[in-house]
Amino acid sequence: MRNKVLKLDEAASWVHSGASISIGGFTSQRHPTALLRELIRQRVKDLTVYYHSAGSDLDLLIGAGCVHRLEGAYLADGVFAPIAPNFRRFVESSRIEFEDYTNAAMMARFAAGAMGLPFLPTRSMLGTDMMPGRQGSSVEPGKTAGRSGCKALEMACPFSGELLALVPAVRSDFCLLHVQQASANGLLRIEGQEFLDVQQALAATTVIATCEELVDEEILRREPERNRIPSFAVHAVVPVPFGAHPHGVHNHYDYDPEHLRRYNTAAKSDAAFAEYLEQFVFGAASHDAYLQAVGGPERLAQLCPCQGVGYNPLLKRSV
Amino acid sequence: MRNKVLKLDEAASWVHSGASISIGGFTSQRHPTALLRELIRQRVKDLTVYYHSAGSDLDLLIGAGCVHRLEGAYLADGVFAPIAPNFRRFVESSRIEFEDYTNAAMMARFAAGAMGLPFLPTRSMLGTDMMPGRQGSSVEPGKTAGRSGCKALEMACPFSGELLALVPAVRSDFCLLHVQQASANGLLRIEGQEFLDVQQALAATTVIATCEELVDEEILRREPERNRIPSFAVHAVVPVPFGAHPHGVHNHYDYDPEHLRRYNTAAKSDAAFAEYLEQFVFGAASHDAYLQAVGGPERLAQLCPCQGVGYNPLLKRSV
Amino acid sequence: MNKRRCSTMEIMAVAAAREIRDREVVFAGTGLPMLATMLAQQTHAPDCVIVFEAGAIDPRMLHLPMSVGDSRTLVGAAQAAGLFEIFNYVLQGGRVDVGFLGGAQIDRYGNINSTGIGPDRQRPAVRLPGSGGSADVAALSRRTVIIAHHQRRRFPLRVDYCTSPGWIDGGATRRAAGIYGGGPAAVVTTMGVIRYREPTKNPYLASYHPGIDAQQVQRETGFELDISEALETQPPSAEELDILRHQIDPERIFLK
Amino acid sequence: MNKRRCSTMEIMAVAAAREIRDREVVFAGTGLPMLATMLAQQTHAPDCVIVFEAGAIDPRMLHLPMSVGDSRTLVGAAQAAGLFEIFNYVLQGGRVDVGFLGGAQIDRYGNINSTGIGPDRQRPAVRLPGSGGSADVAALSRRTVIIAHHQRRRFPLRVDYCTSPGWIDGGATRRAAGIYGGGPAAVVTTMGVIRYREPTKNPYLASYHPGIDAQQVQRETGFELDISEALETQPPSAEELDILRHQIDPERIFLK
Repeated sequence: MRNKVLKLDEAASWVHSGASISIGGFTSQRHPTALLRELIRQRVKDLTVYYHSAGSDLDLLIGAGCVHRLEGAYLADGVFAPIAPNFRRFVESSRIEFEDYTNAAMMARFAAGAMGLPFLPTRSMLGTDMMPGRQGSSVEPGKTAGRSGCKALEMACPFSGELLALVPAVRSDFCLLHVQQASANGLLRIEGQEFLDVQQALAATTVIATCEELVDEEILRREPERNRIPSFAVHAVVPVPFGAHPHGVHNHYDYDPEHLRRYNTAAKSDAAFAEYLEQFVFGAASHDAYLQAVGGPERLAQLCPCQGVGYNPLLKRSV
Repeated sequence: MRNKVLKLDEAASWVHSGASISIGGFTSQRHPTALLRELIRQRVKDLTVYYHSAGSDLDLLIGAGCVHRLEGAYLADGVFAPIAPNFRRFVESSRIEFEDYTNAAMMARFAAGAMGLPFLPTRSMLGTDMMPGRQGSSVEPGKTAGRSGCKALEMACPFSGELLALVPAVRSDFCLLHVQQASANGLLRIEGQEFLDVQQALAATTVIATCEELVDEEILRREPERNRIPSFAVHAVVPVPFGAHPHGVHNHYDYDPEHLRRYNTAAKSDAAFAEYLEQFVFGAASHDAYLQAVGGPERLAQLCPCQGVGYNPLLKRSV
Repeated sequence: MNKRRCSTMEIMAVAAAREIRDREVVFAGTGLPMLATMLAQQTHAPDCVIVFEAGAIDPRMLHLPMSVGDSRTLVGAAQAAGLFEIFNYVLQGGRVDVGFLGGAQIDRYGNINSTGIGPDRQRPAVRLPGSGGSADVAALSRRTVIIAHHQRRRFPLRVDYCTSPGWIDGGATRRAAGIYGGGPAAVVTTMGVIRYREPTKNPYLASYHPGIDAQQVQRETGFELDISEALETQPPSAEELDILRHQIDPERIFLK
Repeated sequence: MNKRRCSTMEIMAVAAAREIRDREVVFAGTGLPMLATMLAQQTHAPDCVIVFEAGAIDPRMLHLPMSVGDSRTLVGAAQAAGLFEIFNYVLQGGRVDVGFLGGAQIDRYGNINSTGIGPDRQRPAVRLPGSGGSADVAALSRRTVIIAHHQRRRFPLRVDYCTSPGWIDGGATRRAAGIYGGGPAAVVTTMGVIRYREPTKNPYLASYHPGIDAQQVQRETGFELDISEALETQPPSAEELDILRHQIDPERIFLK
């Protein structure tokens, strides 16, 4: 078996400016946030990001000026931010390209990429202003997303005659994931919801997985039903405890409501966000320094779950 | 929660003559064979069967005269039968309709049905004589499989220009499965390979699951990552220990090489197979009687696995 | 029950819960739909099943999730799957009976905008979060229930951007767009409950909440609403309020 | 090594094993391909990964499976998945380096028939099992290795039914049929090893097994085979035979 373990800065250095990426996780859960902060420190620019339901993971990259183009479905952070603040500001001031799909359409696009198909059909998208050529569409057919330059197409099913939307596959240069456990050889174990991590990983040329724990592969092989991403599809493994903070990791730690509120407040203006970046990304030049900056072991202990429920039932969440 | 537990004969009586079905499992593993024997006892006829890689489960139904039409990819039983004998005889004597696909194409057809789509594209099938209109095809477009009457179509991808085959969804009236564990409410747990059971179940209007063990649903809910078929898609649960014999069930019992050899020898002629049916299906009028007929507790004990490997390493398999 | 003792959010949660029938499969998003579904499970619909797009199926939640990806959606769950399974096998597979939706704008035919406000699609006056699963739920559930803050600017004649199709332009236009199932059954707002007539799909006010009258609802609505048959919304029972306040949202995460 | 001490099956298993390189992903079916892959893992390709279409990925098998669905494919496996994952994510996703194939007829361009013998497709003289995953592996692996019993009737100029596409009609016809990857790299038979020339894809005899000569191979082949450069197949080493006989198939399930 191969040893694919890298340090955080080494793994981040693989991601070049201009690359296309997708990021694992969902809204406030299981994002590879430590890796994203390292991308920002390394001044990666001009990323194209494919996403479904992103949160302050992607919003952080946007606010740090790393992103040139977005194709996805949802950017918000639940109760903490009904609209992701940097996303909103960058769109409203025309500082970023974007193309809107639905979650099911992005799921189909990633799944098509994972399945080696150039497109998948979906019953969604029809009748919405996301379809090209619609009165409300931001783009015309042949002008945008997909390798072919086409966002989506309508087709009558040749078998049934029913209308369907076809959406083009996503193939990204990188997929950045955070999982609970990984072996040095790249076998990954996700606990709780998978979100779309399996399909996102398999739709990428290169997969970088950060993990809470590096474990002996023999342990993961005892329950082969629970491993969903083949190790031959994973290229780098980076052990980063608390690597998703301020987002939660099922069975490891809860999201951090205090920090998410702080983030979403700061992200409402360029000036405040520059201060946030200075304090938590550039000023905290390593993951350890970041963890200190957000409250250190004392705060992290408050996020730790009760055995049996995967989160901390006593966590103070309301203001 | 609802109680969906039925007796074997009650569940079998749901399957009417003329129905379309699919059968869970793969070659010599995890077929609902006890349920199939009960269908034969109840004289179900004219079934259309959708399958991928079937073994002596489907061959048994064919030999018993239950099947009118087949659409699938492979009918054999590994080392025990390089060609399923009843299938071979029935086809060679024109006693059954059939249409050939590949495993990937049948997978795509079941997946399309499960996903609520009328078709899926595949990169397989192209260049083979399974494509309608090919020199070697048994059928012309517009003459056969699928609700639309079309077996498969070639299409140039509207995004990439690449050629693809489109295959129509399978929606079967019934899916008959055998799993390791089920709750009364219809939550199923498969151990080991899933084969295509999840997609076959979700592509059916009615799902009947036989199981080795009926367990408290709370036990299954402790590992929600390992449950792949929602209980709302499952309609009947039938506890049938050794319900897959002579096929194997991972972690429960091995396939029975002696009986599989006996089966495949008998299935080579109508006369011998009639005797087989008399002895093991009609003459053994219940599952308990069948288990006695194949050797009773003494033989079954020889099939039981070693903890840790899921099969019996000491089983005598070669002749 | 003294009407003044319950909040608008509580009235809405109860009204939304009543849209759910027992044994139904419910696709619930963050916030009020979660409250409503959990309330339905603890009252008249004990065997309704919740699914969350992030992957949880049929949980028995002990604490209110702050988003659909929250670990709290997994307690006692029958399945922990992912978006692939939920969108393909559950939603597009036709298993969802009722889907909950929200949005910044809801128009005359129940079309929803959660993408952007203003005429310029590439430079909206307000950029909203985007569809997420909303357009998918709108197209693929057997029926939908929309939750909305009732203000005239949020109820325009026509949405600026159709994120999630409702009855499109009324009549058979939804079907003509290629959408086979569903459509909005009710819009539960801060002021009342709107439903749609057959076969025109024209909206009517089915009920107004206690303390509000039908004319007030019309004034806060940017399109014509038939108010001729509107009745007062049946107020929450003491039991419903007790469950909402003390069992479902004691942290006051969504209930204000 | 005394050549007479090893069987044809053993020579074939060793020749097939040598087609696998280290770290490759191998799609293996029942029988000789399993022996070959397990042998490769225990000799020159310790990090090659086996996948089985029924769902097992990267096992460390202790006992030889009798079919690809066998529980024995799961010992020490990295994943227990299913056909959906294997065919979509692994095979069609382009992850398979080498796929093994067999069949009743192999023609000049490595097209395989495992469906039916005879001119009448609806009433074949011999009905075979069908494609299974064979056509899929033939189309979607980076390259394939075909295992075959070398008899003239099994090596016709043209297969009666093209189940699994090889080089179709030679030249660029495979690509023209819409098949982007792969194609047969070798046919390991009971008599020798056939390969294909670029760019015509015409077959040539690369080697004949010990005890057989090139003319014999041509006589048992129903199409013209360039035998001008054929050498003797390198015989199994003592170590290879020992591993095959004592570790991989001590039950003599496939080795005859």
